Amino acid sequence: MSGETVKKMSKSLLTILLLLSLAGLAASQPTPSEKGREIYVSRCSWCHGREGRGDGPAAEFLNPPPRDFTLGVYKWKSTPFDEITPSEDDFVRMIKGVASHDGIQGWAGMNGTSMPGWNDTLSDGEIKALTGYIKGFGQLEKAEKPSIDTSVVKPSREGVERGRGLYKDRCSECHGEDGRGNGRKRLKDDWGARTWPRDLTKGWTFRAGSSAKDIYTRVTVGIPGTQMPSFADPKSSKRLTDEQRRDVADYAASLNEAYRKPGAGDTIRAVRVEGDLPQSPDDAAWSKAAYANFYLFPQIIAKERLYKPTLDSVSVKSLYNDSNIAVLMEWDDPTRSVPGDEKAAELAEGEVFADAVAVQFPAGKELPYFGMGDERPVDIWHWRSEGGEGLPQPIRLIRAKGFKNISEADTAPSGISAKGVYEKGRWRVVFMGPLTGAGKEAGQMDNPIPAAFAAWDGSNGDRGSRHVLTGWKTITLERKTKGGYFWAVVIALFVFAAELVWLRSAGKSA
Amino acid sequence: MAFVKKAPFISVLALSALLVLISFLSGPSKAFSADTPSSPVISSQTHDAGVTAAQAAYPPAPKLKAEDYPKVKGLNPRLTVWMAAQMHLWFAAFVLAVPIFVFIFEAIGMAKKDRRYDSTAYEFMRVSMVAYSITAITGGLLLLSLIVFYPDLMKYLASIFGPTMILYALIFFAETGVLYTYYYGWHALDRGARKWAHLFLGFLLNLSGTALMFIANAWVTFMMTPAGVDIRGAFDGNVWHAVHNHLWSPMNLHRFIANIAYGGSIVGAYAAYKFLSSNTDEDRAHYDWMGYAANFVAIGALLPLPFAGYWLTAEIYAYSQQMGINLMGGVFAWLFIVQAVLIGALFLAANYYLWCGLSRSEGGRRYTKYIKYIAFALTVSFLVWFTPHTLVLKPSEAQALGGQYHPYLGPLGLMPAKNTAVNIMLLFTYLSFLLYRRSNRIAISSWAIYGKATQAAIFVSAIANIVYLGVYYGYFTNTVYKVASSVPQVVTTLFVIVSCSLIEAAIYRRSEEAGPYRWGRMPERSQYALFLIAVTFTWLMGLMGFVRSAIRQHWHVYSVMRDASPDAFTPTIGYAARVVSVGTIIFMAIVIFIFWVSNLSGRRPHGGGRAG
Amino acid sequence: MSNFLKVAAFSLFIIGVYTFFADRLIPPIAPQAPPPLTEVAARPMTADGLARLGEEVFKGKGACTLCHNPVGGRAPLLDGIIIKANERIKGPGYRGGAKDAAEYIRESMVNPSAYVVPGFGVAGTHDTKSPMPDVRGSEIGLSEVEIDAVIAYFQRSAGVEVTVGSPAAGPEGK
Amino acid sequence: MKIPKPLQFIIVVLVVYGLLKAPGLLLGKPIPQSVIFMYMLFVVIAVLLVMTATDESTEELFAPVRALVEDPSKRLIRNVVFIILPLTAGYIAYGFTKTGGGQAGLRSVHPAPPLEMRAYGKAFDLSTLVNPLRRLEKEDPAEFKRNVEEGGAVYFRNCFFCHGDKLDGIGHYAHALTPPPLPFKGRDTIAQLSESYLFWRIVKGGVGLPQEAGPAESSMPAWEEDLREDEVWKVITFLYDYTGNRPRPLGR
Repeated sequence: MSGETVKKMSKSLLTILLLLSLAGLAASQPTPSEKGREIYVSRCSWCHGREGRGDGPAAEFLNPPPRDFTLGVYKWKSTPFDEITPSEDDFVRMIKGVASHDGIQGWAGMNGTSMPGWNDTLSDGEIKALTGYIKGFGQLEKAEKPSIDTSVVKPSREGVERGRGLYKDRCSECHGEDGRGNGRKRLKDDWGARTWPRDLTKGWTFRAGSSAKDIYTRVTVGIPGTQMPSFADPKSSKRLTDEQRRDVADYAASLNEAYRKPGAGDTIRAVRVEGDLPQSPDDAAWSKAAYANFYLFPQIIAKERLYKPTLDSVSVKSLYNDSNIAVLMEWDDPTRSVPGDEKAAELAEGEVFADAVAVQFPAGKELPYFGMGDERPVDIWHWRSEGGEGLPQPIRLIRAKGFKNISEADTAPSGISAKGVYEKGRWRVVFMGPLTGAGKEAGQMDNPIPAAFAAWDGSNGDRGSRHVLTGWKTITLERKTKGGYFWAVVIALFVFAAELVWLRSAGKSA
Repeated sequence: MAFVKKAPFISVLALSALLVLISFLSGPSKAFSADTPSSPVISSQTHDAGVTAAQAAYPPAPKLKAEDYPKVKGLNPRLTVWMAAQMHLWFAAFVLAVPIFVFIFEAIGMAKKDRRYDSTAYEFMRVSMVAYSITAITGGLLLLSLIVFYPDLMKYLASIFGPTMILYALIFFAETGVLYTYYYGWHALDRGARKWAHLFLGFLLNLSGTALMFIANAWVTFMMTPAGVDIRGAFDGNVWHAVHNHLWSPMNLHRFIANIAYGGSIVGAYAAYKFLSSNTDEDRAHYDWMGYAANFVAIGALLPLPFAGYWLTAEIYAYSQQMGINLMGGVFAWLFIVQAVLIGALFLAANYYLWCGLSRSEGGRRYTKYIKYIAFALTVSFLVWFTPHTLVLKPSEAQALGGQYHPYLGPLGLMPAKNTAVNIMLLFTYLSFLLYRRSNRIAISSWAIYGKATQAAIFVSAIANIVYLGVYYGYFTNTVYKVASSVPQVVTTLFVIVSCSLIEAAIYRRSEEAGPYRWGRMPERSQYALFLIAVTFTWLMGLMGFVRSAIRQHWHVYSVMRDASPDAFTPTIGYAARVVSVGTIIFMAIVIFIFWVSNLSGRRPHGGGRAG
Repeated sequence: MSNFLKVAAFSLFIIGVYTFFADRLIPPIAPQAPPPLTEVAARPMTADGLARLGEEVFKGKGACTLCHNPVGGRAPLLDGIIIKANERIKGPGYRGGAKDAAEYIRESMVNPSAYVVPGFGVAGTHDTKSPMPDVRGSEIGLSEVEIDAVIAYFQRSAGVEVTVGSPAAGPEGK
Repeated sequence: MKIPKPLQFIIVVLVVYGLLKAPGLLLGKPIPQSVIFMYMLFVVIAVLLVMTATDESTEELFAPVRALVEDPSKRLIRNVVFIILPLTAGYIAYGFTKTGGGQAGLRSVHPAPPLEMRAYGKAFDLSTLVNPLRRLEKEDPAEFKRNVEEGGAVYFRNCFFCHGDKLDGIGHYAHALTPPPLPFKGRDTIAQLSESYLFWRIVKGGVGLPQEAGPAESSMPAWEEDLREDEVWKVITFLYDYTGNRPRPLGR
């Protein structure tokens, strides 16, 4: 054998060995579907269930419910209405979470749902494997049709104007006249769960983005499995042309009231007014104060808990004068709940209770527990809507030492009052009462004033401890400007006098 | 003037009379004869194997109700007793400490034949004479307030400690006699063998003073760690058992050392004030030297204090886990952050005083450039030392951190970091002192350079070792809380101090003067460091007195006699701080008064003061 | 005088800083209020009631489970104590004065050092001194009734007759 | 070139301040304002002490201040400074009175646990309490795994609304809560705690916190009302298992 041949043989032997060892390595590595299953079981199954039926341990407490993968129907996709499978990018976007659009503060997942963004936990490879595994539940293949093209969407003022009429015609039945989700219809999805039309003024709550492009996608694709149709479907009587869909998306995007989006702050600045405080939410005096917006969370601390809230935020303003404080609370509620009212019963989940709202103050110097106090009592100003139009609306003063120890006081001597107005899916309620607080000794309501808020949506079965609330926030009384200048002048003069003394002593020693 | 001379005598009489009165009034058999039948639970015991004949003679501690506490309109019982006790303790600490170093100074003066020491000693003594009478007055006030507001407690304590109270009164008389002879005989017993007799009187004075403190300590420590009584508080008849309780010895030691440090700081403040108001160079030199010496005593006594404190704490733990945890980990954990700040301030002030002292000698200029490095090390250590374990966060900060642990500050809050910091602070304070000692001399030994290199090597390796121990044991061993590093760290520090001092002595055995210490050439601002030390010491004593007393919680005598008064609750640290501050201000005002009065009673005889 | 004022202002400033620090810069912690004075339990009418009270005392007021638990190893376990007690008082190492299990338990509660289970004594005392406090002491403060109740609880758990107390004698104490 | 003392002073103080602020600005892990305040106070004092240790440097440090009032040629600057100073003081005072302070409450997030806790009709000594399921980890891994899974179910039916799907403290209601729910993920969270500490926090909830930790604001329920003892232990086991953390061993 020549040296050449030996070299060749050993080379090929080496190659074979290398290949063999690689194959061995590959065999010990989990296959993509095994890897996907592993991730699915440890991360996803808690909500979506071991078998992908959307029946994990957490499922019964969630609204919207976790997706049932076995049907292969996905709500948030970008492929056309006649293509059931979402694109690969859609899956990545659903799993990773969408950080690019305006969303709930600090939440990287799907807004308004409990689906978090897995961006920081799963690698792209893992997400790919997981996607494959999840698609397997519904026997989905790769999407045949490409995602719709959104590059044609160019928001313009004219588009908004053109979209206005189309919106009224096509959308307002469900989404309400002003887009606050106060439709005239009761909606359900294909799995039988109650669905509420999106409140279009709260762009940050949109599941898959609130830009005109996102809305255009939604209008074009629809939301499969729900009563939100595709307006591109030629068979539909509501069909819109591509241009019309762009216009209506422009209009819907313009409804967003970004100034109502809750941020990280927890202070309400109460503005001082001379003379009487406004009794009505429509009073022009309210324009002096700025909104402070807070997220509301459902009461899941103690029984009876509320797991499926319909209210998610409240906007608050406050004014005060020498003796009284007025607090304006505004929140969107898709239904005006009047017990016994037929229309309300039609829209409600179960029995209709009255919508209600409350503001809570500590009744002493020390801060009590925010959930209706502890051994240190709280005073709750509670307003309920059941009076109906034109009738005096009931206001209650509740003194609570914990939720089991509640007494109700007469409101007349306490001097508190409230007035509420419901209009196009939005409640506006003005509370007014003495600055010293009801039933308190004078001066106990120090600056800043801790306050907590709660609201009930009667059509959602909210009643008693089933409601949404905030923790302690603070109302800061903006001081009279006169007083502010007084101390500023005193201190400035004091410093100036010190300077003069210094100057004199320096002159002596020099 | 007559008042100044008679006041001690009058107050001593009053105090002794009170003591004797209550110890007789509350003889065991008499005082409780009426109470005995009213404790049915105890008397119905039939199964108790431990009941002895002695116990039958002594009734258990009374079980009190809120109604058993007399009320005096306009006076808060606890606050009144607290204030009186605090005042008494401050003055007592002062008058116990001053004779100790008066004695030491007199002895040094005799040995060195340096009249400067003797005249300083005499001046201290004069200050302490007026303080002595105030001590007796505040003692009387304390006793009175206790009898008025807590009669049952006092009866109970007297039933056990009656004999020691009589002894206390007797020694008190004896001490007063010795004090008068010692002070007024100073100039008469000034020469030769007479001076020895005078020195012996000084010894007797200290002996009786310390004995008094030990006796009073027994009463206090009994309330914390009762001994010689059974679980119901019935006395076993042996006074020694009650006196020699768990905390007695460590408390004696701790208070003894602390008194010296405290006395030093007060005299330092006195000297500082006199320095500031001196008109002549001679006076200035004298008081500068006095301030330096007093500060030296104060800081010297401060250094071993933590070890005495450790012993005290260990005994508290040994007696009751609950009390120990309460002290270190519970409500009072934050109090030790305050303590850390105060002790840090003491260290900074002491160092600053030494740095300023470099300007006394021309040779000191060589070392001023090192000040910033020492200060840097001290400050970093100090910041580590008071980094709280439990961080106080604003909501937005908590949101940003997203967790309860701070990634960078968390490790600094643990014990190993603090131990490391303290040892480094000690080492650098020692370094400041070393530099100061060197400032007026130049070593001329041929091997001095090697000696200094050795010192530097010891220093650097010691710091490396301390940091390594702290970091390794603190963060790389499994048990986060383990304080295994503290002992080798302290040993390292002590080794550095001892070895470097020895080398230093050897190096400077042959040296020439770089420039003499010019006493009095000290900037005025340095004197404020002495004031800060005195004020801080006073405040710190008040605060630590509060915590010592407060860990008993709702007990008069821990686990034996319950405090059923409305004041049984433990106040907050903030409240205690305010009380201590008011007390400090009152105390300072009285001290100023004392200095003023003692100045009236005679000008300082000029015995020395020349630089030497 | 100006020196005096300067020094006084300086001292007051220092005190002020310390006060501000202690009062404002550290969190205001209100220490726990003293526990309420406990009333002496009334003697239950029946043996069952006594045993129930005993269980409450054992797990609650008596704080027995702080040490008598399976994890700390600080004190012997008390399951089957009636049987163990009967063996111990007949054992050669027993120095106490109890004649039966009930007396043994009482002795262990009021005079724990009378007999120390080997291995559970205070370190260095060769099992002659028990770390357990007398349960009548103020820290725990059990009354006679409560001690009886604990014994009754053990007896009831072991299924033997409750021999302590005289339930028929009616309520005792205040 | 030698930097003048007053400038040195300002530079040193600013540099230290910058260093203390850096973790917050650059890494998003701020050093708490309360700590910075204390640190800066002592740093300023220490720098002052160093710079006044000798007469020369004291002189140099205060020279500009002295010159300002004594040097006639600096009259213009002096007048400007003397006008600006009172105005600044006045402005700060105005700012304080305008908002009325409004300082958010300080809160310590890692309070010391009590010695003993009463729940489920029993007393628990927190210094000796161990997770009864922990021994199964070695003795019966399959049984342990089953318990962990049950703990997971407890978590996802009760806790995850606030503490999050990923155990990162970001549940879908977390954004509405102040203080925010605590995370379990990461090496600096529950790995620093013993299981008895978690048991205390879960069983007693927000209202069981000591005063310094703000029990009035925490929305953590006291779970002794709704969860059984074994469920609490199971969920604790799950928390460690899911995050890959180990509990800190007991002991001081």
